[in-house]
Amino acid sequence: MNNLPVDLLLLSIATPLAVALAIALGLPKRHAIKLAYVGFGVPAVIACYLWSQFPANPGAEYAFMTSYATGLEGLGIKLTLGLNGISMPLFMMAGIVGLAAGLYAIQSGAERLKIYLMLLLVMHAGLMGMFASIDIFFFYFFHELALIPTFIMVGIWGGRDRGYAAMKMTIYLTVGAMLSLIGLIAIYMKSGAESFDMITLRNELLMNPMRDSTQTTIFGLLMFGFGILVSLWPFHTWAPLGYGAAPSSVSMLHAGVLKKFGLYGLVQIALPLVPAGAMEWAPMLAWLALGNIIIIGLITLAQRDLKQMVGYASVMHVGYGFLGVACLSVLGAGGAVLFMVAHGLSVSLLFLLTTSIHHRTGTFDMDQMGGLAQKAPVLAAFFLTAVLASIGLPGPGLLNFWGELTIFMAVYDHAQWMVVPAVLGVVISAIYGLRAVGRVFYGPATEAFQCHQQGRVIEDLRWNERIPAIILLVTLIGLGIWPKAISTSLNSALEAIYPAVEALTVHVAGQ
Amino acid sequence: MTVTLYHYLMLAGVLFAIGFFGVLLRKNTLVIYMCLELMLIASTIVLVAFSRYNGTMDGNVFVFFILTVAAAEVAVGLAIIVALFRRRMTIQVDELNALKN
Amino acid sequence: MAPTQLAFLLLLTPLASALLTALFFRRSPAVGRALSLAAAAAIVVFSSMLIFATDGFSRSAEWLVIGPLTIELGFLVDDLAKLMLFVVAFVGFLIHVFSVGYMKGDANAARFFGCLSLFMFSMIGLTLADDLIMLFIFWELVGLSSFLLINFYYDRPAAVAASKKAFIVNRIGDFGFLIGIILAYWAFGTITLADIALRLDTSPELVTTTIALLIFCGAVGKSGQLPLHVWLPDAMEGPTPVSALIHAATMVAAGIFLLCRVAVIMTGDALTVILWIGVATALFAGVTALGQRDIKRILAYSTISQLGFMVAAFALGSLLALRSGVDGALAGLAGGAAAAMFHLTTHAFFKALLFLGAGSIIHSSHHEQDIYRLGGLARRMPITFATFTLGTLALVGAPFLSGFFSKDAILLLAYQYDPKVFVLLLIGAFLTSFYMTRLWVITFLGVPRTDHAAHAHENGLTMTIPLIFLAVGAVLAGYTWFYPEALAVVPRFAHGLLEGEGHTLAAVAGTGVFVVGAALGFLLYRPGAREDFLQTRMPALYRTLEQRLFIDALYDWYVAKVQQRFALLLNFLEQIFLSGLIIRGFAGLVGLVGIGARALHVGSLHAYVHWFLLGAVILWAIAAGLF
Amino acid sequence: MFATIFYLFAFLSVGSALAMVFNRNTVHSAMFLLLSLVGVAGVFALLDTGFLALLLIFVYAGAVVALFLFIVMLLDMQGGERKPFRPAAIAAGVVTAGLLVVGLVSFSGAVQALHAPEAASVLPVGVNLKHYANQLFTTYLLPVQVVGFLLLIAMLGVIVLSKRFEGLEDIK
Amino acid sequence: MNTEMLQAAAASNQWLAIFPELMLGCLALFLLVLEMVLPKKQHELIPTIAIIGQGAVLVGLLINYRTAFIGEETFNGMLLHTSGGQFLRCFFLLASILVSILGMVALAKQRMPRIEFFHIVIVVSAAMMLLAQSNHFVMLFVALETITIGFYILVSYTRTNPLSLEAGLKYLIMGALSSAILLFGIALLYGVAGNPALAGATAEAMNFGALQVFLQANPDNLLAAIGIVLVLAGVAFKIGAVPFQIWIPDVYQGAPTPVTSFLAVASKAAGFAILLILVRVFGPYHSVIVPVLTAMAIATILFGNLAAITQHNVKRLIGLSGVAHAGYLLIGVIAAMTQPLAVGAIFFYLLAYLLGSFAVFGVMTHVAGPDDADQDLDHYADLGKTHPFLAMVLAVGLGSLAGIPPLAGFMGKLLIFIAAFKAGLYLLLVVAIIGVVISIYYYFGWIKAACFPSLRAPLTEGEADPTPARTPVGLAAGITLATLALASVLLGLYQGPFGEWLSLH
Repeated sequence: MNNLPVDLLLLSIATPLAVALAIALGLPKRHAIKLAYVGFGVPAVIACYLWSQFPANPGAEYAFMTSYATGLEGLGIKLTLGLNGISMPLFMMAGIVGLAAGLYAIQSGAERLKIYLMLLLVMHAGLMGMFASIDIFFFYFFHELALIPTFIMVGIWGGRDRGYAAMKMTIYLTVGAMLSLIGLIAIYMKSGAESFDMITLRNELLMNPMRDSTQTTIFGLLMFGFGILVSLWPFHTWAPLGYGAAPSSVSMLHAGVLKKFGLYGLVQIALPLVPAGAMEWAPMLAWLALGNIIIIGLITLAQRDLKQMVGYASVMHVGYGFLGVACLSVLGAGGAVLFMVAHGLSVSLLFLLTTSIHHRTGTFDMDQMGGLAQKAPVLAAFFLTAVLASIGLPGPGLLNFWGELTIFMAVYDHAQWMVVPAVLGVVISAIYGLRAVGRVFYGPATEAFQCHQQGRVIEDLRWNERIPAIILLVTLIGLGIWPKAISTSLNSALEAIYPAVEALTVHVAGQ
Repeated sequence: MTVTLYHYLMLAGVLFAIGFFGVLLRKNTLVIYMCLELMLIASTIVLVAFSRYNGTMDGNVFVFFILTVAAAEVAVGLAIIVALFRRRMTIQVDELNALKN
Repeated sequence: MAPTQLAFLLLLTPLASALLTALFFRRSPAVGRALSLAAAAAIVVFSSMLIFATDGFSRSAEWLVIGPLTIELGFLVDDLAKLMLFVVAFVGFLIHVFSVGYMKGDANAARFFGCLSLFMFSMIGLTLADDLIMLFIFWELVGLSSFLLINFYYDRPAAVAASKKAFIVNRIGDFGFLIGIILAYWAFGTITLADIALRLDTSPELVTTTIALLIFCGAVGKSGQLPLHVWLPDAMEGPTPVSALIHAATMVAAGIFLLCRVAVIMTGDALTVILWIGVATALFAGVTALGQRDIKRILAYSTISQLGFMVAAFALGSLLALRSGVDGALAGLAGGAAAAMFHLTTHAFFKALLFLGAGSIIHSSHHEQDIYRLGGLARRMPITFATFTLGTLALVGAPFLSGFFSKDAILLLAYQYDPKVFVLLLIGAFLTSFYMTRLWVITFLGVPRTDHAAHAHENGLTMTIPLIFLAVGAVLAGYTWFYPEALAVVPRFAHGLLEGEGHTLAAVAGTGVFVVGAALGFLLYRPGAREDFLQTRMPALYRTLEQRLFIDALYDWYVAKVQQRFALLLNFLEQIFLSGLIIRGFAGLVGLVGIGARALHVGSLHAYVHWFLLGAVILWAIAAGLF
Repeated sequence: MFATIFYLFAFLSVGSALAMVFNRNTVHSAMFLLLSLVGVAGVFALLDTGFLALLLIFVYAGAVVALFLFIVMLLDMQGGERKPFRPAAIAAGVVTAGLLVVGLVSFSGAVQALHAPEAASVLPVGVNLKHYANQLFTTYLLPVQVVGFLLLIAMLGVIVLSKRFEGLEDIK
Repeated sequence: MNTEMLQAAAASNQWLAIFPELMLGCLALFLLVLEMVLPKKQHELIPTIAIIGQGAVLVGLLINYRTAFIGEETFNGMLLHTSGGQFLRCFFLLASILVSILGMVALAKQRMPRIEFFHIVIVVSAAMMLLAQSNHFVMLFVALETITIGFYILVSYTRTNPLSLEAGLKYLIMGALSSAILLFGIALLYGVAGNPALAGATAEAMNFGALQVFLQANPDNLLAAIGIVLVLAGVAFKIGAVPFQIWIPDVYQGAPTPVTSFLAVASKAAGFAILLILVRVFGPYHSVIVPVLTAMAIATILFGNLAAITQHNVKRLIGLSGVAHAGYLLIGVIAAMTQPLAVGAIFFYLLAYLLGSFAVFGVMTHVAGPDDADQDLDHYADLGKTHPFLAMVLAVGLGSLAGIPPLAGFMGKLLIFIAAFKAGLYLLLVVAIIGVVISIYYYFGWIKAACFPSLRAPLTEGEADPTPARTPVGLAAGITLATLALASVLLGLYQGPFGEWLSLH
């Protein structure tokens, strides 16, 4: 499976970087845009191709593995790329969301578009690398690579409150990143493997697990570190603010893909490597996740600003991912991964459309909107679909539904009563989702909106906005209809690398 | 009453402390600078005393270097003080606090 | 063609129509209409093939496997499904035809027909599902299409609010449904209905009861049972064919279908709860209907009431079967399912007829829906009048029309189970007769009260032909010979029930309350009356009824005053405490310390030398072992 | 006898140092510094390093103190410090003095703990001038070279800081 | 002393071992000669010659990086050549080249003599190179004083600016004070170690190797401990560790920007060069120096970062941030006592710090107006729009200093953290992380000020623009800045040969 003519994984990271470099070196705008298509397109194509080539039953194996020395072999750091059943779906999702975000950015006509695209490409490279890295150091590294352009883009191209938002976001995320970095270093140190390689670590720790107290500390670090990055309640306040201020493509990539870093880290690294620590923290994690679902859910209800609302909604939904992780089972983790893919696609779609709405209404205040569906029925249809997807309605949100269902199943298996508040979130999200659709699109146009309309033509969703939306939607629905396309290899991988987790759970249940 | 190494060292210590105290007390930059010189000299006493009592030459040679360096330092330092005085017409340290916070 | 393929074809035809319309023909009503109609016709053809040309079958495929969770989705075509499919396909087709006339001239008709096709897709999927998850998926899709159709006139705030309400209230029901499915999976280890039936004894009774009730929650939402009925009257904001198809004939009946599907897991306790909810709904809706003036709302409450009858029928039949010692697995079809499904079928015909009749009236009287602004339509719209009258008679249980048989079966079951229930249901039947008479008298008799009503005239063929066909159904659907062999199982079973003990009494009592109700109606509501009898005589009561016993108000109060305020409070707390006090406060504290640290650079050399002294002293102290 | 001379020099240097610190007149301070250095030079002599004593006098008295005096004259500020000490400064001074005394006590203890050899038992190496030359031109050759450069840059520095340059008319 | 001994001593003066330093000395003298020989008009050439000359020395040094002298003592134990020393030599030389380039840009704004500046910079860097290899207190002191006196002059170099002179005076007094303290400590150590009454007493008490042997034999001598802490205090002044950091903002602000960069990078690195040597020598007294350094590191990280967050003058800001960097490096120094890996980590960190700092200082030089001491964050408004190149370099430089992947600074921090982790310094690690988080605020605040669209009200008529005019970027400076930024990125992505240091066992 590794007889590809070129190392496509590296290519998928290097292409956006190379394009970014070319733009930085002063390519004229016309060519820069053409090249940007390549920069966003190649990773997506590679992601889809690799996905099609991915073995159905990889078990714990990684496919497409390649390794490059970067000079720190002495520390056990090597740029090792590869995909397993857990990272493959996310890698593909990253490619597709990246393509959509890129296409949306190219057409956005942002001021100083070249620099914007350049930063976005760097971010995209980081995202691809994050999921393709087997080495946990590079896993972290690529995450940060993607994170930094976010800050600058929020600051330069952001909306209201961009300065404060960018600052708050960056400081929060740095705290999270630092905690998780220390957690990762701790794994490296305490495992005795003297390696950052996930495979080596896993093999080593399977034979000689760390002491329970060490595991507890490490998982705590990772949990809170990743938790901050993924806006776990109550460390979430940066997220709605940041997403509210960020330009659309950044929100798409950040909320859609980058944020999955933490959950992915918990599923891929934390649970298999420090299962005993996870045991200790799981109840706490579950409670906090419920905080996300219920408290943030209710707070979302109180939002007037559409983009803030979408931001809160995305924060609320990651609670499901955490809940899945907290179940400490193949089922929960699998559900979390399915959910991550679904959430990534649907939330980025929502952010995309939110911005398109803004272009037409000139405001994010839902009280000032109304009746947009008459002017822009296609936009309305897309937005409704996106909202329904994000609230997990089977149909457009079938994949979200599979994810949620799997997580609920796992939750019930883990702690029966918890399924009630968890499922309650579904109702809450339906309420705010439909309320938003109703306020923005339906009903008669408000006075403010009528004023805004005067003297300008409110056009429907243009094709260059439509195409990225369609890309996301088709992927989301396609995967929803046939979830086995990702779940088979996912399940195979989880079954293979989770024996320690499962054994522990069974052991405790048996007591 | 014999004079031992202890006495030399204490003399050095006392001079060093007086120098330090002077640096803290005085506001005239020139006097502060003199006090600093005194501190250097106190250090040389230690070196010379040890050199004498340990029977090694290094301390004495070191003093040679210290004196040279101190002379150079004084030259540069006084040049700075003079230049500063020309610009600001004062060398009182409490008036030389344009750089702060 | 293999049955599975046929089922697929049946399922995907309307989806294809919907997608094509959505993608390419949004702006061409004609094409959308044609596509949708063709799809509806194809559905009739394919479902006929499925019903008549194939035996029952079930086929499923693995859809998702994660760890211990295996989800298989598949088709189950049995007698129940066939009957439901028949109702959906035939009533659906007729309503499509009616819509062609009804939506004539509407610029957004393509959207309407697209959504209608989407609904057909969802409903067929629901009907054919062989497992709880697939049921749930299409269950939700049905809700979605209902949402889309209710807010078809999305520039009307009322329609928007109604659609939102419908969706959310349904979602609340589904909340229970979904938890029920999860519980069922862990209790039985499968979500496939057939397998659940085989593994009933793996789960303790209490758990099974819980599962049954939770799944019933879904039915409560979708079938408008108390206390989640509030959305259904509001849903009348949608175009009338939608009300007929979705909110009378098929979708709302899906709850009943669901109950019948999961009948095997019903336990005595669960059924008792279900029974009383059904009875209460039947009575409540009947009473409330008396206070309504909107023709569609009256029909909507009637629907709720009839759905209450069906739920009660299901519970009664199953309870009786349980009492007589029939095993749980068989209790479903043996008892309640037959009665409930029979009533569902007849109800589908006459209620669709009534709604289409109402639609016909509304269409011809410039969207006038208030019965006190209509009147005297009997002469102006003879076909509508005739068919509507037949429908009314069927609904109120006039002898020898379809409603008579199905309602009789329910009354008989009640009589056999518990006289109390029997009496209550009789009261329900009486109320039906009473309010339908009121509706009929005020709308059709007397003289027109407004210009709109005066200018009303009979509609075109596309609208009248479906009425006639449905009227035929409403008359005949009570007779077993009406049904082709493949569909006759359920009606025959229901007729079998009528042979039971006390059938004469039930029939007589049923007819009696119909007569009394109609007589009272004629007595109190005079043709041509401009004011409602209750409104003038008992304003307080009327107001209570008009306000639907204030249940909607209670919900509105909860949403606006409790839930939203709580949300605002949480938001406030987050902004003030979490973001403000804690985060900003902490940042501010750090900033203060920073300002303090910065302020230490006072610019004075002496101060700096003191730092050195301090440092030297501390270091010295450490060296001397003082620390 | 030896001790008496030692104490004489010691008190001379300490007393003059104190006088230097507490005298408000800058010129007097410079003179007291000189006096203190003389005391130290005497101590050096007692330690059998006459060469260094001489050097100290030459360099400090001849160059450093002279330079100080020259600058004081140049800047015309014999007036000393105009402002009286503020109470806070006095308090700080007392605390500082206290700390320094404590430090000295501690230092005294540490020195006493050191078992010092007797002066008589050790050959006084500092007496022989030749030793200095030997050391400086063999072992310490490199530092000597470096010091050479040090003096060079010091000289350049003084030039840069003091010389009048064309176009730099702003120096008064 | 007999002749053979003297001859042996003379023979040990292997001038070849310090060839680069000699060449620098010659270059410095050559510049003076040129100043006299060349006609006034061609004095413009001299800085270029200085830079090219230093570059040539650097190239030569890199070619002979693996010289045979490594591991050898030369000049009678004055110098000990180590591989670490080799790196630091290159480091200091690189720094002085960069300072010279910045000096070319900055001095063009001042009407000051320029040749002396380059002369002094070259001599100081040569002294630093010797310092990094010193193995004897006399050598250390002389080299250190050369550096210090050089800096006295450099800091007050723009004597037309009273702030520069004030900074010079402050640096002078504090520097002399610290020299005195250091010297007192050296004297005590010399005395104790040479005391024949003690076991392991040595005649070569100034020699580090001998001193270490002595300290090993007498691990709890109070006077030695006092000497050690006094020496550490003197070094702490150089690296700017709390509580000897207090002079930094004032002096950095007053000094001309190139000198500030020299102070911030090379002088600090010189301090660490000594510290790395000294902690090895003082190793036996780890019960004294570990608490001292730990307390210093904690206080330094917190103080530097906290004081910087509200700072608006960028020169003071970068000074305080440099204090924080000293704190992180101190962690590395402590770790280096048990983990050889940490030495490599410190070197890498220093290199990353150099690249990042000079990128930032380079931009500062271009943004600064004629008043060098007045460089406010507000002056950076809209830099991203008017000078995207400078803004990009600034962002990369600051990002690297903040420790943001994929920049070199991140790798430096990571390596230090790993080393600290290996050494079990968990408390310090926590403090370091807190520090990094705080530092994000001001580093990104700076980027924010430069890159984000500013909300300044437009100038009213007649109001002078408070932002000084920015110097256009010349070719040489542009290439230098681009190279620095690119190197920061590349070193973060690919460590390649530098990774070898980390396996120094």
